[in-house]
Amino acid sequence: MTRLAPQPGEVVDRTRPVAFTWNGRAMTGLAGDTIASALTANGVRVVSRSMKYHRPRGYLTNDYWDPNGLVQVGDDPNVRSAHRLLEAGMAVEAQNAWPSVDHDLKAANGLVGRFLSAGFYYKTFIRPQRLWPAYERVLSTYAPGGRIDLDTPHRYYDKRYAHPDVVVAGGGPAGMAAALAAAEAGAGVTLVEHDHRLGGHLRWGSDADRAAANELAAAVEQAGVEVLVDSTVTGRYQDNWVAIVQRSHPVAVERLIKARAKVLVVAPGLIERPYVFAGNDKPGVMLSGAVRRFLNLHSVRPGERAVVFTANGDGDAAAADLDRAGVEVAEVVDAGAGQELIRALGGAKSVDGAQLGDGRRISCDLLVVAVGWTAPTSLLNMAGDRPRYDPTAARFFPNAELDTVLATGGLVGDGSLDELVDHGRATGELAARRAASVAHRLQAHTARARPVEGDEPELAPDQRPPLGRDPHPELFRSSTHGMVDFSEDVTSKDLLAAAAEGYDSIELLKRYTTATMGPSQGKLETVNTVAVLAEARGETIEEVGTTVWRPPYAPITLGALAGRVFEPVRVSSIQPWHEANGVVPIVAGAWIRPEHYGDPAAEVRNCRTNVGITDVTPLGKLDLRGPDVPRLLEQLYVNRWSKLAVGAVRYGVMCAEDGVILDDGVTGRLGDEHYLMTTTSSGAATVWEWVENWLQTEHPEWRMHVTPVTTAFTSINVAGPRSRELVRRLVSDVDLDPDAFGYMQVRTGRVAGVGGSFMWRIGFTGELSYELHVPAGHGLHVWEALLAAGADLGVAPFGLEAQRIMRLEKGHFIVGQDTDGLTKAPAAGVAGLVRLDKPDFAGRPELAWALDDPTAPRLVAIQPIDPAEVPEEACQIVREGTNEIIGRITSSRLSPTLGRGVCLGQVEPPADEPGTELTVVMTDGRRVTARVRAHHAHVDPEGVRLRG
Amino acid sequence: MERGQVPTFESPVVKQYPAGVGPLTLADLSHLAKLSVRADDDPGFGVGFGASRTDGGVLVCGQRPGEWVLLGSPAEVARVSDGIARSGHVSVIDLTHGRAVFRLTGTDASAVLEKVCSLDWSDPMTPDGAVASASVAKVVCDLVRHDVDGRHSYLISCDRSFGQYLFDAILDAGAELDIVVGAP
Amino acid sequence: MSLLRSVSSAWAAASNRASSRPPRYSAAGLLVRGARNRPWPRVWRELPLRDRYDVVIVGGGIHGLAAAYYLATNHGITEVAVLDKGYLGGGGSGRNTAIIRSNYLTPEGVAFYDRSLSLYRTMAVDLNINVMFSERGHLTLAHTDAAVRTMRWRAEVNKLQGVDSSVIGPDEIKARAPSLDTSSRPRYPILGALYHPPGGIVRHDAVVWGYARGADHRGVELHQGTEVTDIVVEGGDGTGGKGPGGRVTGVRTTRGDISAPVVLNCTAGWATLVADMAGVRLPITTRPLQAAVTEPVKMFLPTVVVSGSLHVYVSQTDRGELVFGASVDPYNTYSMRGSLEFTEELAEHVLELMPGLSRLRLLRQWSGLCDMTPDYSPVMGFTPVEGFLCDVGWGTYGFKAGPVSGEQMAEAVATGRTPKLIEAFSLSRFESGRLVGEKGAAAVGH
Amino acid sequence: MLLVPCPHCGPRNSADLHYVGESRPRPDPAVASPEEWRAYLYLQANPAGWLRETWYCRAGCRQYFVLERNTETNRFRQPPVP
Repeated sequence: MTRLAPQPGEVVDRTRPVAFTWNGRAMTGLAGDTIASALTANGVRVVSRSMKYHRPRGYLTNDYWDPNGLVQVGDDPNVRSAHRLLEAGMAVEAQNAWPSVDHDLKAANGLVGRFLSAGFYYKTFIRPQRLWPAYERVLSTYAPGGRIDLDTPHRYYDKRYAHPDVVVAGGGPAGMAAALAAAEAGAGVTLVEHDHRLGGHLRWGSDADRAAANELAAAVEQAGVEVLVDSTVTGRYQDNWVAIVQRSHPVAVERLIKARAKVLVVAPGLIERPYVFAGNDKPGVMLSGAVRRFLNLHSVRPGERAVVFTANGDGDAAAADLDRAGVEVAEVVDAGAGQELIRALGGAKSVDGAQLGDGRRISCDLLVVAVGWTAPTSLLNMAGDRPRYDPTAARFFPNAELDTVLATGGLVGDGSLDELVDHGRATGELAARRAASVAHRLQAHTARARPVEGDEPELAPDQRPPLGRDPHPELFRSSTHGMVDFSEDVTSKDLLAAAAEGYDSIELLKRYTTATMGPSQGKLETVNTVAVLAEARGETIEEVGTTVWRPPYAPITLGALAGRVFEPVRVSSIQPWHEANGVVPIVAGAWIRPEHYGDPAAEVRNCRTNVGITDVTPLGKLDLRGPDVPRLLEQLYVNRWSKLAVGAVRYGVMCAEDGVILDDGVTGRLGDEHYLMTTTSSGAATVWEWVENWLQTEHPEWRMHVTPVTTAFTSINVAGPRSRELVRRLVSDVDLDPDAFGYMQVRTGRVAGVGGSFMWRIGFTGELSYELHVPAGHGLHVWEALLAAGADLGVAPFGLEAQRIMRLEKGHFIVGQDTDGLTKAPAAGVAGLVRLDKPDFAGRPELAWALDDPTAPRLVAIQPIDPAEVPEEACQIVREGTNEIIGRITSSRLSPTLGRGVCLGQVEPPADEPGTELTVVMTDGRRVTARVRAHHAHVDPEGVRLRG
Repeated sequence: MERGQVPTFESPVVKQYPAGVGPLTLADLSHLAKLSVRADDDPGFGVGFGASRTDGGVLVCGQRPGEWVLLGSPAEVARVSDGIARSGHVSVIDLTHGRAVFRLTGTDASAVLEKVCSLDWSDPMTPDGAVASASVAKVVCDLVRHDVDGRHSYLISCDRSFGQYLFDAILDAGAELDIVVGAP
Repeated sequence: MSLLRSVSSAWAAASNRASSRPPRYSAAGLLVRGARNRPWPRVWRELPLRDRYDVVIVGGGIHGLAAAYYLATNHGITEVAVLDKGYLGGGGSGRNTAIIRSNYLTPEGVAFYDRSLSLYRTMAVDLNINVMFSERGHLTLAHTDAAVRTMRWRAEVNKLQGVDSSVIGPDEIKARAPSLDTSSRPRYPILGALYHPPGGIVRHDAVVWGYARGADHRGVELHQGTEVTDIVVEGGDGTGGKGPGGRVTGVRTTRGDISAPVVLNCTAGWATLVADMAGVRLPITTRPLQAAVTEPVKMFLPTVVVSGSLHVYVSQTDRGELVFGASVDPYNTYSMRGSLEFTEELAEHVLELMPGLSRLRLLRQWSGLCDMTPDYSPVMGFTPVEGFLCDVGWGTYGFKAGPVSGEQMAEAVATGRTPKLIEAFSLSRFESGRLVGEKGAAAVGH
Repeated sequence: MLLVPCPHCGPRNSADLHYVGESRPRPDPAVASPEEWRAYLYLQANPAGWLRETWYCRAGCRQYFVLERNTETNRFRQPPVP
């Protein structure tokens, strides 16, 4: 057992043991432990295997970014074990190791490591080509990482929006001070801390550090700051759209907060940087922060005898902490004084000594390294900043802050605790003042907001005294080569070789070697990679520059990004009846519609012989009012509209400005200045916006209004030879006599007692039919009344499929199915509608030219010679005896009315001539002959039925 | 149903919910009369885009530039509608059957909304009476803050066909805050 | 014809150039060099910029490098400079999701991409670099009847042109990608899919480096960090002698002026800006396309999966990462900063398709610029300015077309004629109104 | 999420709006030559810099309006917030 005696700052609760398993072995930790501290307390040293060489790895940084600490916990892969808190019953397993993390067969790769330099795979497995798939299968078994359990349910992940004045990313001393000062200045503040507690590096520091942290944290809570721990600002996007992922939440598994921050304060502190030297990835080599967290937070002994290589106060402090905890410190190697660390000695699984620059070999099982920091400038990069390297301080610094993105803390400089807190406070005050300016501007410009007093305050100037920069030796690589990217198994030697081959810009080097591409995304590796490249090019780090840090700042689960999945669905008022009566539904856009009720062919036959009713509520409906409606209709439809009488309905085709058919439908004139336009179901929203666009941008002078009323009405089509009889039974105030209410007419009246209903006689199905539009709050009532009143007439519901069959029998095309993205009006067989005598309408020039175009494919009705053949939709039509495509079947069904296959199709001239025999290639490759018909209609081309 | 008899109004919210009492409620008010009035200039409502006003039992909302939405009982809405000045081009469209309307009431009402809508619900940005339109759980809605007895309350209306979906989506969002379905 | 004149001068120059044969990549090479600690030579040379070339290619991505490679290889034209304002392959070539396929909708599209696929198939040997072509099959899911119809349309056109595509049902889909939820759910049921066995993924960077290395070895000069600031045109109708009727005499760059009778615009994202320099207007708007990658997990997704309705495409690399893409961003911009909403929608849609992935973590997102044309087809070939050619407008499908585009553009430059394979993609179609019908299938075309 | 300064509602998330595209005058269709008409249909300026463009406030005020945005920075000409 390597648990120390109680330490003054420990966060573990010794009264609460927590049982868990490691690779199936039962172990016990303490409440407050991370998985890492619990494993270490149980004597585990090797926690993972590296990606390429399967080298044994132990904890290096002992924090979220530890490249060696990824484990599988239950169904959760790639869990950061030095960050995730231990929970009772956790099943923790090592990843990337077979058969076990202690004995991994793929470690054999390490033996041939000198041949597997970075990018080696580009240079081999080239010949023979046919073997590559086999190689690939083997290589892919080397994919690192955990495993996905495909049965993982999508649990309650959640999201919310927020509009805070100030978001502070980072709960260390500067971040806490900033949050506190901003809140005291009256700002609404959200403070986000990646770790489980506020405090940052103070938490594993001295007694005074901890006291200061506790005091600040208490003050922050007191000031009303919203504190989110175990949470991360994962990105800063356009206009301060800030993503915060909350990993600990009382209700949700995780919650993504999308905050429009008026000001973002970036205070992530610094990330300790590894040192490149031979053996630097052996278990037992740790950074100073790792050691101090083990000792001071979790009271865990990371080793028995330590060598400490230190270039700064943190290294010195680690040595002191080790000594105090009773770990023998064999040697403190002072890098600042020019002493060197050459290599870590020992076998693959543990360190057993350190070789120093003076040649001495000192035995140890813990080699502590403290050579400086990486500034995680990600959030500033996302705001457009490009960091600059300062050789004196041996790290990158932000270059220029935005007005509403401020930085504080270690990211921008060094200082005593007081200095950091002062800078944080000054930043918080500035943030609050700038947020007030932004809030004023927002409120003043927002229509619904409370009127705001006075002029917008000037953006407060930045008068913060800058933090100093402590000199620090530039220590990146020793005289030996070692690991630069631990996650990707990329060494400094690999980088030098790649640079020598010509991959000598930072981006090319990164791409070729995959350095910085692994799970820690460069947080540990970038600066060392840049340093090695600078060495290769004989340039300075500043000249080489750095790579762009891309979001997210920390990996984020797909669950959190998805949150609750909102998928709106639309239903008509009749939906409860459909569901209670055996409907087979179909999803059409957001609509759930009746596809059929068991037998679409029977539904068709019933419509053709008796009467059927179908729910067509999704049909788009636009209420048009005003004296200038006819001008709009002339503008949008290709055909003539000026002489539409009150009570009349007309079919129209709309084209886009390129002449391609956009939509079609009928529009009826309900009153002098009142029209109802119908659109296709899928085109309803597009047409509405199209109308608004014309009215607002091209013709604001037209006096008319458009209002979408699609679901203000429940729409029911009553179709079949007995439809008039059925409608007559429910309508008393409209004369249904065909002479009084003829084909393509509209009437207003009461249906089954429901006033304000429209009925129009149109015939998409080719039958005598009445389309009833009744106020939606009574739609179900009317539907049930129709069924009750027509029982003796054989009334039965029909669905979308029966409707599609009947319209195909009648030869009516469907926009988007029988037409496509290139079909102009003449090609769809409606050339006769296009009225070029109108000086202007949408698409007019293209249509004028298209009318003269003899080459465009035409839509024609087609019937296979063999009536039993029913080509599938999209079967191709080819020139006989060749594979040359001259058309395709766009719609096809077995007609229940005719007992044969009927089709619509697009065919290139001259094959569109009636009587032409076409070769249709069936999906099974057979070729069948079909004939072009003279009319689009297969059934009742004269229109006797629908005009009856 | 006898011919000529006016049937009862069917709400788009057809599911049955146990009626509850609590500090946070969602109620279905889809039966309210809704009238959209379109005009270039204010036809005498005395309220502009983004604001609302109560006229007797009718809530008059400046819903969009040139559009006012009236909410209330049919009789009251008719009374206000009859008084509209008809000079210039004015359109009056009855949307009673076209829109679902819900009322979300309670101290936590804003907390529910901020889970499903990106607008800023703070007092300065959305004071009592404020009118806006926005996406709620991915459905475009008209929203009015219309406090009741000093408690936050919002009227949310959407296209009727989305009514059931949206009602359930708001209940889902409010579940962690113990939302209950209130009486209309 | 000036182009042909330049060919003959190039022949002469090529024959004068002493070409040193580079060391070949092979396992044996790795062993020998590993054992002897002998480094590999530079993959391409670093050379001073000269003031004259026969052909200047603007854009050092796959298209530009492939054009240079085929100019040298197929036509012996080696007095060629490829200029890139950044580093080779740093634009769309390095930002795409590396999917290749040929299951297009139109006969001209199918023929074109099929040629590209065949070049990809032999690329490792041809270029002597392992581009890791993983021919793992490509599934385009259909969630609606209309989508099934479009899939069948593509399959039928493909079959007639000898391209392996078919429509398969949910059971076979499940067998090919067990992580997909093929149950009959209410919202986005998987009704069928277009299955295209030859589709797959390639290591995109290796393709760039392979063409660069191949072109360099044949005498082409590659100049990184060299930004073209102007194209010099004489005799044109527009201001400064640019525009239709003019002819190209060279380019100005941040590293000096170059005279050249032929300038080839192979840029993506900046195609209109480069064409503007010559006074040529293009039917293009620039939109970012975003992509993202997850942390690695053990292999579970053996094919490429695309859903047009859900705007998502996904594949798992040999490294175990899931690579995702979506459709282009909703507004024009040259900014390449990613958005949060892209990742949110992506996650929603991926979990809709594969509900078991909620614990998978997104590691990195990025974006690249796409030049969108009105008909989702490229603009290739000659322009109204003599000597100025374009290979642009590649939308979201430029990577898969790289090899064939280079090959065809090289032929156009060398012969002065538009090759048949790219006739349908000429700029003049936007004047005659004869657009290509690819739009129907390309809502998400990966 | 881009914040679009709707002149009616105030600043709104771009997800609430529909991007229409570059604002261009429509030629007179009665007299436009094929070249002019197709230039209107297909050729856009696509500048890297300031662009005049049309947006539709789909989820909000349902108004079409023209704004100027820099396509390299995505900043609008009127001071965006924040």
